[in-house]
Amino acid sequence: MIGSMDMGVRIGDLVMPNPVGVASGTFGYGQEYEPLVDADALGALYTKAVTPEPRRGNPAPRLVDTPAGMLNSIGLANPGLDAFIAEKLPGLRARRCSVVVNVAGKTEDDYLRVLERLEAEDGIDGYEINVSCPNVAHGGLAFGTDPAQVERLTRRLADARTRGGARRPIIVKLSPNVTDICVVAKAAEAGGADAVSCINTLVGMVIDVKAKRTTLAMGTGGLSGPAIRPVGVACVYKVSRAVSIPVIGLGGICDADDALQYLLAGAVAVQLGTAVFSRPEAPLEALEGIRAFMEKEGLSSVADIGALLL
Amino acid sequence: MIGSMDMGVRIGDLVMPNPVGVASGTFGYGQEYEPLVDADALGALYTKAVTPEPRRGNPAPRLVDTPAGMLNSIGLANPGLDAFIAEKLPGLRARRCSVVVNVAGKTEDDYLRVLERLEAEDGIDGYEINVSCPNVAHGGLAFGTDPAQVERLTRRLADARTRGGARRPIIVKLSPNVTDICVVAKAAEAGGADAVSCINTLVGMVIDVKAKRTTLAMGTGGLSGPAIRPVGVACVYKVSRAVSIPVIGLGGICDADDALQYLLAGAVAVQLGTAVFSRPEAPLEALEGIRAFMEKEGLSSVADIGALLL
Amino acid sequence: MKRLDTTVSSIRQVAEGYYELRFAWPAQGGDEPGPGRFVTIRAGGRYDPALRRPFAFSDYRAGAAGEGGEAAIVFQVRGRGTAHMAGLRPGDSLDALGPLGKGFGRPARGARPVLVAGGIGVGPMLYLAATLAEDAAAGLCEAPILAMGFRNAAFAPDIDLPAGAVICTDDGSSGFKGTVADWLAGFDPGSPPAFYACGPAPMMAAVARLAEARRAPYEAAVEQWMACGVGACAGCAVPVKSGGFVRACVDGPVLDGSIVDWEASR
Amino acid sequence: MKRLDTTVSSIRQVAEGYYELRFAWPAQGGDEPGPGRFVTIRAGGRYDPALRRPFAFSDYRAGAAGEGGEAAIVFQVRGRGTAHMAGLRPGDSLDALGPLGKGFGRPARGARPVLVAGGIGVGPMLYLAATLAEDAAAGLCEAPILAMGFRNAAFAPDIDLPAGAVICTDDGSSGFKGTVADWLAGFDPGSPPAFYACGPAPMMAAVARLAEARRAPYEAAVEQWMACGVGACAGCAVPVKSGGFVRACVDGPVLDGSIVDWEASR
Ligand SMILES: Cc1cc2nc3c(=O)[nH]c(=O)nc-3n(C[C@H](O)[C@H](O)[C@H](O)COP(=O)(O)OP(=O)(O)OC[C@H]3O[C@@H](n4cnc5c(N)ncnc54)[C@H](O)[C@@H]3O)c2cc1C
Ligand SMILES: Cc1cc2nc3c(=O)[nH]c(=O)nc-3n(C[C@H](O)[C@H](O)[C@H](O)COP(=O)(O)OP(=O)(O)OC[C@H]3O[C@@H](n4cnc5c(N)ncnc54)[C@H](O)[C@@H]3O)c2cc1C
Ligand SMILES: Cc1cc2nc3c(=O)[nH]c(=O)nc-3n(C[C@H](O)[C@H](O)[C@H](O)COP(=O)(O)O)c2cc1C
Ligand SMILES: Cc1cc2nc3c(=O)[nH]c(=O)nc-3n(C[C@H](O)[C@H](O)[C@H](O)COP(=O)(O)O)c2cc1C
Ligand code: FES
Ligand code: FES
Repeated sequence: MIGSMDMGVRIGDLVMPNPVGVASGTFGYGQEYEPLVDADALGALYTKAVTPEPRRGNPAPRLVDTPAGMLNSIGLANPGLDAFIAEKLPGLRARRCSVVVNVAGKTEDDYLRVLERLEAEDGIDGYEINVSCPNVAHGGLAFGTDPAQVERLTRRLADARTRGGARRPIIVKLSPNVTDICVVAKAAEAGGADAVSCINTLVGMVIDVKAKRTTLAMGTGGLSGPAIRPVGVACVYKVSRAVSIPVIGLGGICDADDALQYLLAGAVAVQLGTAVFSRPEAPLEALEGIRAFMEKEGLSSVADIGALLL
Repeated sequence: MIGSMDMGVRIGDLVMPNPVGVASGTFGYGQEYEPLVDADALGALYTKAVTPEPRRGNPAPRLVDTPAGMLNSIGLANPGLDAFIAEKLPGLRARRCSVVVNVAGKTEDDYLRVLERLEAEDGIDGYEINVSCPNVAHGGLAFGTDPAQVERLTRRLADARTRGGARRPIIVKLSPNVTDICVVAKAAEAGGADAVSCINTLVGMVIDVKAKRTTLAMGTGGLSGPAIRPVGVACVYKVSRAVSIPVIGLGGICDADDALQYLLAGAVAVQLGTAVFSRPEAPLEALEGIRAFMEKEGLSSVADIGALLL
Repeated sequence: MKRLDTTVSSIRQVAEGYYELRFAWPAQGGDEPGPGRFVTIRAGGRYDPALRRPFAFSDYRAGAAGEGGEAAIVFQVRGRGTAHMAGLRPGDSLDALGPLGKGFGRPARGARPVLVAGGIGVGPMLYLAATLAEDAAAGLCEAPILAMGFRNAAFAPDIDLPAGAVICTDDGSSGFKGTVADWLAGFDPGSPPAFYACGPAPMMAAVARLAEARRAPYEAAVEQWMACGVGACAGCAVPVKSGGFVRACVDGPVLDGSIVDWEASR
Repeated sequence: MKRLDTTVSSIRQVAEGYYELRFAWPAQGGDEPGPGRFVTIRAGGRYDPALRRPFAFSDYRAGAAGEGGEAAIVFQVRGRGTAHMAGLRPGDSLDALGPLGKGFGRPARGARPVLVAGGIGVGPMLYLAATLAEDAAAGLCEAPILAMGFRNAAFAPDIDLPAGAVICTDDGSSGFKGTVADWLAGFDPGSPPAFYACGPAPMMAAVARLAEARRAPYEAAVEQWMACGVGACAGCAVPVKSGGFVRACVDGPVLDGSIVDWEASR
């Protein structure tokens, strides 16, 4: 049974070795968690967002713990495109797992600049387009809530791919902070996205009553962790029925059971974010659990899990 | 100090005795929690939704526990307008706290019918208009996401009030499942709402991996409890800066500190829902804590708390 | 009904994954536990789980005049709430709310109470068996029969069983080999039976069919997710054959087994 | 760096709201705890809190050849994570990840280490004091001075204090009456001082001013909310005077106190 089991997941022209990835912003660029996690055994590593220029990120504090979750307002802190290529990409290139670069920017042209430049570099397997970050004033979230803009940006990015051969998939990462996430998902599909991933964080705020101010220096931040899992599962269930491109599910996944909720809801792959902070071994344990589930159910392909839902 | 402290909260023509209420759907009609909770000591009791006709509610299971929260798909189960007046209102009439009837329906006319009929009855202090329930197919949520419809419904309800003297406030209960909650809040204000309350539940889903089906018979349900508190606080912060009518805050409040987060964010009053299930004494303890905070801060009125936020 | 910060008096494992938890429970006039009634426990941390966990009383002993009594539950470790409870130790504080719900009624004079228990239904049925044994001793009914079904011997509780207790195991590792329903099929109650059951849905439905066939009364203690436990939230809906729902927490958990729509229950 | 399901060896209250927790921590070549380094602990239930809690090592004793060692932390009960930890008992399992971060450096030969601790900074500074006392005994530096500030005597830990320890209390209920900064103002280190501090922000800023005035080196162990603890999330940003941020978890927690923007820190 195991022998004939196919853990691979197809996203456009890419086949990820297995369905379990680590979410953007929670795993850095893959070296930080050494030796705690064998990143090579993952299905995919989604990098922290890359923007054209270096970003310091938002003022501190940028984190606060919430019931079964956390808020962050990192603000896309990253070394910028040049330093990413010079310092981070060499390590990523050596990875056996798929490497998906999370792309962000202030303007459409920013996104284009990052993608165009990365097309010239080896060692990258796909792009996750972050149109859903709630933590930058002029950035992601505005994009992520306007279907017309999502469609146009997606089309420009899809068309800007210049490499010959297998094309690197464009994965549009959706925000749950919208009235109807399916409308935005369809816009991404119409623009030529190879897949969508959902969900990014929910907008939230914590007030420090003693200090009488918001705990985060920025006021609001993005809510992640187990607390939001039911929201993510509902989004994946709806989106996977609204579009015909693959859906990658995330939001609050802690273990195999949580991952299987997403796969049963219609996702073809998953990502773990906040859970990695708490239990770095969670992604690979979840992968083992999915494998065991498939074996028990007699499935030969991850893609068959969704059909089991009654 | 205590002597001169004013715990009262003005909502339109109504003055609630204090800022702490129990949320619609979690406290029934006030008798169920006897003798655990002295409901007379509350600021306000928001009833379970009342619809024109009796409703059995959704198929079972209707509840499931989630990380630091729960999903419900009760589906506005209630005895209907006639039975509400005959069986529940007499007990509510005797209450010392403000009694706010949560009004729901399938059509605008349904809401009108409930309000018009209740205008003829004594013992009611206000109406909370549930345009935000995620659990009814043709009902609330469609309303709550369309600003034009919210404005029109609010205006019709505000105009339908026929009683002489102090008018019963119309409190429009907002859904967080929208791209911009402020737009809907402003629509309610434009329609003549005396206040808005936020938030209702977030749409969520849990899948029972063993059974391979959604745990709730309805598939999706409404997420409530501590898990959603940061979302509620962010909504209240934004809405209270977008409208000039009072904002009543709820979502995951468990204790005085949580309630004060909402009051500092800009709410003039709060409601506790899911927390009452876990600790029935939570609302009155929160009230005590708010009182202690005001004393420490030397405040003489609840309405002054919001101004303390730095 | 009261909410108490009470104290664990003892906890011990009684079967694979099952524990008996005893705790102080002061007697209060007219509001005592009883077989089929339940208590809800805050089991975990400050925010999670957000809902109390319901458990049927498995025992109650009133204290001497004016003194506190002691109550017990038998629980199975299923998820994070019960996992937390399994870690409780004597002296630990316990946030308990109860007694809640409607318990079992008494059989007609001369009837033979036939009690059927499986899984987490063992606690309340042991309590009921003990109570009915007293009734029988007082001549109010025939001596009760208690049939308990388990997957295998490891799940049969290490608790003093009443006279007339029968253990059935799927694999025959203890007692009768087969399901409780199998055993009941070959059992002659002698007197007109009155059925009582608590356990997994298939077992509950099987007893319903049996009771119907014998035109015997059937009191069934149902299980359903609960939020308030006091009838306020309409969450614990149990579908009934007439259409619509009853609330497990206040209309039940003990219901007339013949009105419950066992097919629609899950 | 490793994540271990280790075991609590002892826990005891050492001051009002403060506990010392000792746990097994096997020695591992080149990756040992050290003063200023920290460990993160999963403190609570399955889902809540979602983040591990960071604590500085307060002690570490290597085991005999090939044997496991023992580490300790001193923690204050602040919220639900530490409240849970206060309920741990010997033998309980403990999910710990570490050692993390950059610890304290060693003073220049002939320098007088002046250690300043307050609140939750007591643990790491006691560890540092013990280490530097050994260095002093070996002639590598002057004997360290440890000044600890508390609101009152109840907060001063009941732990063996090293020679040269000074206790300052705001109300004079123990030792010097006044803040540590007050005491330091009147203190002559004899040799060129090297400052080390861990504690509340105002204390850290006061030591920064003192070190600047005396042109002395200042190693400051900072505190900031953390998510990953390993440099991956950029969450634990500490503002520096040059603009921008450093990460408390990998660039620190021990930082050059003169570069930290204490005003912008909160
Ligand atoms: C009236 C009543 C009496 C009960 N008596 C007993 C008893 O005597 N002994 C015993 O072992 N169990 C009893 N149960 C079941 C018990 O409440 C659940 O096993 C327990 O709540 C599981 O909690 P958990 O956190 O460990 O599991 P989770 O991981 O949260 O859930 C595991 C499963 O437990 C059930 N469950 C969880 N929470 C609830 C809830 N709030 N209400 C109802 N079901 C829930 C669900 O089926 C869920 O799928 C009773 C339930 C009810 C409604
Ligand atoms: C490098 C470092 C070393 C530390 N060493 C010690 C020590 O030796 N002894 C000690 O008592 N405390 C130490 N702390 C602080 C300790 O981590 C917090 O007190 C603890 O996390 C509080 O958890 P809680 O759940 O009880 O509190 P909560 O109720 O969650 O929060 C109370 C306060 O604790 C702080 N806090 C909570 N979680 C974190 C987190 N993940 N990261 C940083 N701060 C947090 C926040 O200021 C928060 O307002 C250290 C912190 C850091 C960053
Ligand atoms: C600290 C932190 C930083 C994040 N940074 C990014 C980012 O740069 N780009 C992005 O698309 N998502 C980012 N996210 C969102 C996560 O990738 C993920 O969508 C979200 O946290 C929900 O998943 P989780 O609940 O498993 O964490 C970040 C999340 C966290 C907690
Ligand atoms: C079981 C249940 C039933 C509810 N029924 C209603 C309802 O009838 N009308 C309504 O406006 N809100 C209803 N709500 C939403 C709550 O009033 C409240 O907005 C929400 O639960 C968030 O607050 P909380 O986190 O404090 O529970 C219900 C919530 C729960 C949990
Ligand atoms: S649990 Fe709320 S009505 Fe039964
Ligand atoms: S805590 Fe993640 S970078 Fe420091």
